[in-house]
Order: sequence, then C-alpha cells, then structure tokens
Amino acid sequence: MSAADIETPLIGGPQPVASNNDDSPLNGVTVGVVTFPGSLDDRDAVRAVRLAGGSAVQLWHGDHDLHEVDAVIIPGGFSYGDYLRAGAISRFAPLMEQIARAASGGPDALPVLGICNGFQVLTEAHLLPGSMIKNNHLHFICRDQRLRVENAETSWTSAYARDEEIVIPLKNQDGQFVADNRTLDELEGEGRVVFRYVDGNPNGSRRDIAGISNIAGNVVGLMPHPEHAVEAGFGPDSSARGEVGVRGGTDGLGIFTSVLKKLVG
Amino acid sequence: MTAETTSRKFNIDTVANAEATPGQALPWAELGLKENEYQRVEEILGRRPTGAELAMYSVMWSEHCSYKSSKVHLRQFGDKVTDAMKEHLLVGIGENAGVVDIGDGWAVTFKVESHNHPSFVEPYQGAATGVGGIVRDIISMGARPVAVMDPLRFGAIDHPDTARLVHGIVAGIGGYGNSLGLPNIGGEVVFDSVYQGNPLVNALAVGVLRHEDIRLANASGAGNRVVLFGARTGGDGIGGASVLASESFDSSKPSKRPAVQVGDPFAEKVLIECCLELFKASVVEGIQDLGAAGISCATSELASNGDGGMHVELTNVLLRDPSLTPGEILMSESQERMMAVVTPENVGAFEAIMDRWAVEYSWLGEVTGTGRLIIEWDGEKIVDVDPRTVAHEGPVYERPYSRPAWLDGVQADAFAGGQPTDLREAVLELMASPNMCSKDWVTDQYDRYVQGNTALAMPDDAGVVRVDEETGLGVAISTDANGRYSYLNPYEGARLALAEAYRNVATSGAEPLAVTDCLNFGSPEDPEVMWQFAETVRGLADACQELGVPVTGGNVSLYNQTGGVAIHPTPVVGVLGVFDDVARRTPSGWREDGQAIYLLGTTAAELDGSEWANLRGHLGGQPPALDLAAEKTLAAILVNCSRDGMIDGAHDLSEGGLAAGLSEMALRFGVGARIGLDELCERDGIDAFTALFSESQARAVVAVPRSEEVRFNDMCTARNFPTIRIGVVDTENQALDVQGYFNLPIAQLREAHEGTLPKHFG
Amino acid sequence: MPRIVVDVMPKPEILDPQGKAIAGALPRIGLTGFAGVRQGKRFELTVDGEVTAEVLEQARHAATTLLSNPVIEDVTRVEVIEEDGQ
Amino acid sequence: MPRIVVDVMPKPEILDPQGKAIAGALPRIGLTGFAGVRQGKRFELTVDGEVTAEVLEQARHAATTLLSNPVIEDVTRVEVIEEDGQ
Ligand SMILES: Nc1ncnc2c1ncn2[C@@H]1O[C@H](COP(=O)(O)OP(=O)(O)O)[C@@H](O)[C@H]1O
Ligand SMILES: [Mg+2]
Repeated sequence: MSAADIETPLIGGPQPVASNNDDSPLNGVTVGVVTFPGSLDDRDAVRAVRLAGGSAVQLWHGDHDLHEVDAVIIPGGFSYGDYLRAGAISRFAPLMEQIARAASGGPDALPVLGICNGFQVLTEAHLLPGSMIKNNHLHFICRDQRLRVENAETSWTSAYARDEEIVIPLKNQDGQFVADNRTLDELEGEGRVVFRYVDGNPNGSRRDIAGISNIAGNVVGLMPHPEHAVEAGFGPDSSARGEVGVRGGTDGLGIFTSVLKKLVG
Repeated sequence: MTAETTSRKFNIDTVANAEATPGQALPWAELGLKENEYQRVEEILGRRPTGAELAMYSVMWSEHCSYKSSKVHLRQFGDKVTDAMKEHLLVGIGENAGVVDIGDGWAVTFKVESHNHPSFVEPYQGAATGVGGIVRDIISMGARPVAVMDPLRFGAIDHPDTARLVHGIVAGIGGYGNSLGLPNIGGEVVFDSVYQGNPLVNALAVGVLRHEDIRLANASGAGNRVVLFGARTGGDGIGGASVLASESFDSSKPSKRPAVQVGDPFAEKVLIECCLELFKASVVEGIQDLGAAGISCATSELASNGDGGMHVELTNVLLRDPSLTPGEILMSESQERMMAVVTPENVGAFEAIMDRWAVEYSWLGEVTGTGRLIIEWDGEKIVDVDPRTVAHEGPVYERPYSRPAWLDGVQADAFAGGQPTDLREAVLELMASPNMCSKDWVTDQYDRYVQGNTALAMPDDAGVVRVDEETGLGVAISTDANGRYSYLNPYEGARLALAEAYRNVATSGAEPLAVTDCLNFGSPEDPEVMWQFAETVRGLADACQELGVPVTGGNVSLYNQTGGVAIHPTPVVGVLGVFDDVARRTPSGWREDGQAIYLLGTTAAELDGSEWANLRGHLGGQPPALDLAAEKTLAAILVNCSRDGMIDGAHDLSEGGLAAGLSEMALRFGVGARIGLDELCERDGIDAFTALFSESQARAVVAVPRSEEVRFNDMCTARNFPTIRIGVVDTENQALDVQGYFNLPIAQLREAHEGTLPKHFG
Repeated sequence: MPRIVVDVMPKPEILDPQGKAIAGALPRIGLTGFAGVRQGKRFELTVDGEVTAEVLEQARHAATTLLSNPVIEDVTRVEVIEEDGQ
Repeated sequence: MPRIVVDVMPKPEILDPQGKAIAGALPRIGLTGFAGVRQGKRFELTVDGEVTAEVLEQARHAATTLLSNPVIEDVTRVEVIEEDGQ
C-alpha cells in the first residue's frame, strides 16, 4: 500500500500534512514519520513537524519506499507490541531496511531521529550502539524530565546551544540505556552523547545518557519525547528557559526546527 | 488471510436431540441459573434447551449481563430525564455507551465500567482487560478513544494483601492503556478496609466522533453478512460472566477452564485502527464489541436490536483452543474481538482493511428475515431462539429491600472527637494520610501526554482533552464517589458524588453536560444492600434532574462482598463537561505573586463522614448537607470566571476541606500563600479547626488577579453567592502561612504529601 | 557456585500475546518451520554453598509463590544445573 | 508436536533489574539460601512435523537474530525437547 492510503481518521479534523506557508523556503521539504501498527506518538510527531514549520509525510512500516522524504522520524509506541524486546521485531520491517540504507553514508545521509521506541528500534537495527533494558525501578514512568544538550552539532540539535538545558516529557518502561564500557567511552570520546539526564537519572541509564548519535551525527536516538513539548498548553508544566504557563513548556520544538534548518541550509 | 473452516465432531446436543430427549438433565444450577429461571427457559422454548442454548441463557441472564436485580431501579435514569436534559443527547442509555453532542458537529461518548472481581483474582490482567473492555465499548459506537480514567479502591494501605493488588492493578491499567496510546487523565485512589476482599477497579473511557459516524449495535437487512474479527476465541473467562461477576467468591468452585482473561493490548490497538478505517470507509452496518458473554451476547444483541433474525455457523469461529465445545465457544470471553454486519457488496472492502492491519476474521453467517437466532454446528441446528428472549427478556426481580435497622444508631453517632492541639501537625497528618496523600506514585505510571491533546490531567480537578485542534473545542471529565458518605446516607451519598464530580468539572472551567456511573454494591439478595442500592439510584436520578445533566450509561457491579460483609455502597459518578476552547481551562493551583485568594461558599461544622473523622477512626452521623441550587450557582460562577479570564487558579473543596484545598493549591506549582481565617470564622460562626477540616459542600477556592477583583466580586454579588477574601499568593515565602495558627514550609508539606505511597509500595 | 534453574511457562490454555507476536514475526524473516511459539521465563538462582534438600525446597517454594503466577503460569522445572550446564 | 526450546539469559556483565528485584524479595519471604538471581527468557517453538536439521538451523537463526539481542543477552540453549520433557 502507499503512504496516501494509510491516512487514518484523525481526531481534530484532517491533519494538515502540507506546510503552513506556501512560499516558505521549506516548501518541498518533507519529514517522514513512520507508522508501525503499534505506533502511538506518530500523530504527535506529525504535529510537531508541522508546528516547526515543516511538512510531514506518514510512512507505513510495510512499505518498501521512502517516498523521497528528506528526513525520517521513528516515533514512540510499541511497534509490534514489543512483548519480546522493544524494537526487536520492527527491525525487520521492510521500511526499516530502506531507512538503514539511506541513513548510512556520512553527514549528508538521511537524517533519522528515533524517539523512545524509535530509539530502541535504531539500536536493534544496529544504527546506534547499545541497548535498552527495563528501568531500574521496573515501573513505567511518565514525568517531565530535564536534559542537557551535550552536542548541538547533530542534524537534530543545531537549534540548541551546547550545554543548554531543556525540559521534555519522559515516558517508558524499558528506558535504561546500557552498553559496555568500551562503547560508552567511545560515545563520550567522539561527542556522541547528545543528551544527558540532569536532576536525577530516571531509569538507571549508564552515565545518565538520554540520547546518542551515530558518528556522522545524522542518526539520533532520544528516550524522552520532544514531540510532547512543542505546543503551549499541551506540554510540560515547566521549561528550562524560565517561567511558563500551565503545560506551557515547548523546549522540544528545537529538535524539529533543527532538522528543517539543516535541510534548507 | 482467509478464514479456515474448522469442523469438529462432538457429541453435540442438537435441537432435534433436545426435542427427542425431553427428560435429559442439564447442569443449569452449575451455570448459575435458578430453578424458576430454568423453567422460564423451557417455557420460552416450549422444550428443554440444548446445551448451547443453556449456555447462552445462563450467561445472558446472569446479573452481570441482564441487570435483573437493578433494572427496576435503573429505569429512573430514563424516567427522570426531561426534554431539556435530552438536548445534547444523541444516544442515550441502552447502547454500548451514550453519545453527547458537544457542538460543531462533534460528539463524545464515554462510559465507566467495573472489573472488580477479576482484578482481585488476577490484579494485572483483571485491571488490564477492564481497560480493554471499556475501550471496545467506545470503539463500537464509532468513536476514536481519546482518554481513559481509573477510579480505584483498595483495602487498608497497610494490609498484607494490599501491595499485591496495588502493584498489579496499577501496572495493569498502565500496561494496557499506555500500550493503546490513550492518555490517562484522572481517576481516584481510595484506601478503606471495607474494600479488603473486594477492591474496586472501575475504568472509564472517552471517545470522539463526528455526528454522522455514530454506529449502533444492530443487525439489519436480510442477506447482510455477519463477521467476527480480532483475536481468536479461546477458553478465557468461560463462566466468567456468570460465576465471577455475579456470585460471591467461592474458591472451592471447580473451574474447568481458566476464568482469567489475558489481555493483548497490541491486538486491541490494531483493532482500534482497523475499526476506525472500517467506519471511515462506511463498510459496516452494525457493530458490537465482545465483552462479557462473548458471542452469546454479540449475536443475541445484534439480532434482537435489528429487524430480523440471524443465522450463524459456529464451526466458522477461529479458535485458539480446538477442544472448545459449542457452548464454551458461545460463552468464551476472549478479549480483543468484535462482531460486525457487512453488506455483501462491502465484503471485499472489509477484507482488504483486515488484511492491511493483519487482523484475522471469519464470516459466521448472515442476517435473516426469520426473527430467529439460529446457530448451527457443522450444519446441525444447536440454537433456535427468539434473540429478544436471550438479550432483553431475561428475568427481572423486584428484590425485597429494607432500611437497615442499624442505620439510626449510626446516624445518631455524630463525630465528637476533640480538636487537635496543633493545627499544623493536623494538616500534615491529613495531607500524608492514605486518601489525601499525593497519588503521583500511581499516576506517574500512566502516560498522560500521548495524542498531544491533554490540557489538564492529574493532579488537577478534572482531566481535560482537546477534541478539535482548529478551535480548541474539548471536554473535561471527573469521577468521584465517597463510600463513607453513602454508608451514612445512600440517598445523599449518591447526590454528593454527583455534586463533587459536577463541581470538579466546573472548577476546571467546563460546562457540565452529562453523566456516567458505576454502581458498586454488595449482594442484592441482602435486603439492606438492596435498600442502599435503591436509595442510591433514587438519589442520583433526582440530583441529575435537579442539575439538569442526564445519565447516558453506566454499569452495575453487585456481589462485592466477602462473607456476610458488603463494601460501602460506592456509586462512582463521572461527569463530562464541554469547553468551547480548552485554552481557558483553570489549573488547580495559584502561581502569581500578590493574587487574591477567595473562598466561595459557606462553611458549617460538618465533620461527620469526613477524612478527619476517618483518621480518628470514626464513621457516624450524617454526611454534609447538599444544596444543589448552590452547586449550580457555584458552577456557573466558576465557568464564567474561566470564560472571562477572572481567575488564574481554582480548586473545589471536598474531602479534607479547606486544609486539603489550600495545601493542594500551594503544592500544585510549589508557591506559598498567606491565609487569614478570622473573618471567615466570624462570618460563618465557626472556629479555625472547623474552617480547615469541615467538608461543607458547594465551596471552592480561587486565585484572582488584582485587576479582576472588582469584576469578580461584582459577579458573585450579582448571583448572591457568598465569597470572602481569605489570603494572598506569596511567592517570596515558600510556605503556607495560616496567620495566627501555623506556618508550614512547602517543602515539608510536600515531603509529607508525597512520601506515603512510595513508603508503602515503592 | 551451583545454580538452580526454574522454568515458568504460560499455562497452555492461557493466551500468550508475547508468543503470538513472535509467531507472527518469524515468517516475516523467512522462518516458516514453526507452528507456534510460547514465551516463558527462565530463572537462575545462584546458591551460596551446597545445594541441600532444604535449599532445593526453598527454590520450589520461590518458584510457586514469587517466580510464577499460578493463575496463569506453570512451573515446568526446578532443577540443579551443573556449572555451564543446562 | 515436537518442540525446540531456546533459552536466553542476560549477559553476566549486564545488570538484570528484574533478577535483582527478585533477589531482594526472596529474603523477605524467608528464603535466604540464594546468593543471586538472574531472569531470562525461555521460548518454546512448536514444530509442525519432523525436526529436521534445517528446522533446527532455523531455530538457531531465530535465537540469535530475533529472540535475543547480542548486546545484552546470550543464547544459552537451542535444543529439541521430548514431549513433556525439559
Ligand atoms: N487512579 C488514578 N488514576 C489517574 N488519576 C488519578 C488517580 N487517582 C487520583 N488521580 C488524580 O489525582 C488528582 C487528585 O485526586 P483526588 O484528590 O481524588 O481529586 P478530587 O478530590 O479533585 O476528586 C486528580 O487529578 C485525580 O484525577
Ligand atoms: Mg477536586
């Protein structure tokens, strides 16, 4: 089936998949959002791309075609139920093979962001090192999480300053990032730790790691959810940038503006 | 994927066989039927039932499915609805869930249901499948589910069995709801030893649809095809409907099949998406979810709500366990299944959608014009009934009821506990108590962000979700119940539950519109319990009429008792309100320095049934007095304040009174306040302790920006509603400073408030 | 140190969503030889010292009370294993 | 039908939060004979027909690619089991 067929009934009326602004330099630039049958935050990722000024295209897991998108987001959820291991089965999806191919090949390769389950999928697909195991406290946890952006040079973080702090929601059961010490040292040494938890490690992740990138910086995995902090009124209660109104935090928007900036610039 | 036909030869009891062997003994008693009920089945059929028919009648006539004890009372919810109340009602009581018009062509459907007994037996799966079941009710109306809530009640917090239930149930609610991508936007957590052997796990779901998308559970149009899709049918919960949900526990009862259902949330998530695609493509004529009583319920309800009959070949059902007998297949409560009616032209389109989502399905038969529900097994007739007699004409009991003799004594026993010497300690004790403490340990295990439309969730007074992204149109929901109030006076208790939910919704800024309820009670065979039930329904129906909000649907859970001891009558009431734009929702805390803090309403010495009395181990007297006219005015004020931007924070007062209200408002954003009680005490003729701990109704605390004070006061005066300025927000001083009485640093308050659940369950 | 292995499997009549998901995925990666999959748990309890009858009894007790949920699972094995053995 | 069992255990150097939680809970129910607990997974693959070398190879392939993640887990066994055996 093609991407056009999978537009499912959405609440809130038809989700504009076109850019808001017809003569913006972003015209023609598209960010693909992958939908697995158990994806949950795919619509939110689409909305985030739109709020950042871009156009989103929904991609279907069973498809063999990336529809010429300029970047890809693998959103949160439970791709195929994830009872075995988060992301274990999704790795074999036809679309993942396309993504893996397009994502390798240096800094100009396809920018790919894996959020939460998407991050898990990227590790299972060996596009990123390490793995995710159950949170050290064994519970699902949903909370507003403060992070430090440690690398502001990846395709997905250039809108931030190095060492800038942000607050975005975290929500998962299997969010404990693990890797052997050699891999961890390598990640640190190459500046590939992109996000680190601050004000308390919520799940036992090694070295407080919340997000990492590949060597080229086009593939980034991030455990917390930037797409849930892009719209005032529906985000976290707090922001690292000072006072905000109720659920007014929009610190996650920079992730999406970063990639759009990279794509037009 | 095509349906593979399974054909197995059992020594099956056909209709012909039943006619030929009238004397054959059947296990009707083991299946939960009473002798008179069995006789009635024989009368209806004019012969003995077949084994399969017996299975159908027994599950469908169980208390859980037939409402046989509660029906005569529940009628009041319909009888007491005025035309004005029907204004927003698109679908009322009787369908899978009610549907309410919220404007702009949008509608919402919502309903609360119990999964109490299964959750006691297997907490994780019981709670998980409770969420799964209520979500399927919502889908079957044609809606996309958009949020869930979970009113929970457990035994004493320190009882050795409580941790098992809390851990399992909370993980189950989260495990299922989180995997479906449904934000959890509210609920309740109550601890009381009366729920020790009977925890209450109620689950509410809300869905959104366009008016034209409403689907009903009926099978019409002879020649239309009947299809079963979703998970395969296994031995799950056979006898669950009749044994688990309708009888008291008796672990010695032999069970041939597992009475426990295991949920597969991934299968349900796929089911949601594929149903929405079916609706969008207009491929189904009628649809019904499979819950209690499985295929028995779905076929008989679809057929009896339609205009003809139905013919089904049961060997077409895809099985997980090939050893199931026809009767067991009819009774199985395997989760994540749906049944639909499809016109022959749409069969191909239907199959294409199933294939796309990799959902299994099998065509079972078709709608007929005979008026009969005929079920065959490999071509042999095993069921031949009028579907109405199965689905709608079950037994109805006018169970005897009588006011308990002990009630006079209880009501005469007013709280006479002495006042605490230290109000500061008392507030700390209250805010750390099991019922008043922070529920973060629970709610942090739930996803409240998914779908990106959550405008308010825990710990605010109501959960608020946006429905229309263009306009901001949205809904607010709150669920409430106070079992202690209902124990003291079930009529008033029900009215108080409604009033609290109504007040919570209005406090968030939404206009209350409709009601759903889950009535949790002991055994209806106990006349005193039956009286509590009758009084509750009467109270709730009366109060709905007075407030002008109709009951749109709900659920009754009886037999919540262990040995001879019943739970407190616990009518969980959910109120749904509407926002023209959720951007104006009011959070339950203050934030801006210098804003004025007002108390709306009056306070009397009403400590009977209160949290404070509960902490002193006392339960007696009468619950707080209720004035629904005052509640209405208060709600109107709160909604107006939100609409006109007159307040920045609001919190209704209920359990724990002003002490809890002020503490929670300070904790919401971690901002302190200076409070003065003297004027209030003088006006209402009460002392400081009463001012802080009384649970008088129709009250709320609001934070008013300086610039709005005049307008705010004018509005309250115009409506003749008492209001009094009791303090000011103070961002400098990190404390709740009740002048002349105590100064409570917020850090200390937070430590007490947030430490309790982790201490017991962390 | 000696280990006691405890195997716990979902009861045959109970739905096993995990096994079902795996069974659905196998053909997608070209593995078509299997009719069904069940996923259970395997615990290894390390014994500090000798495996006495009493310790084995403790393991059996742990297996039925803590390591398995008798409502939906069966303990299919409680056994001492050799170092590196199975 | 014959079954192939696949055992997967967390790598020794990887922290096993579930095993750790169980190890902590055992003494609380009076079981003090254990020095540590690891929790892994046990899969039973039902074979529709005879277990040929090819099917066994398929199971091995499934074990290392799908059923385990080599970064955190080891496949400790892939073996045909007798009916009702272990
Ligand atoms: N089981 C639960 N699930 C989700 N939210 C809950 C649960 N229990 C309590 N909450 C939320 O915590 C907050 C405080 O609960 P409560 O004190 O009962 O509220 P109220 O008194 O306003 O009815 C509310 O936002 C409520 O919805
Ligand atoms: Mg409230």
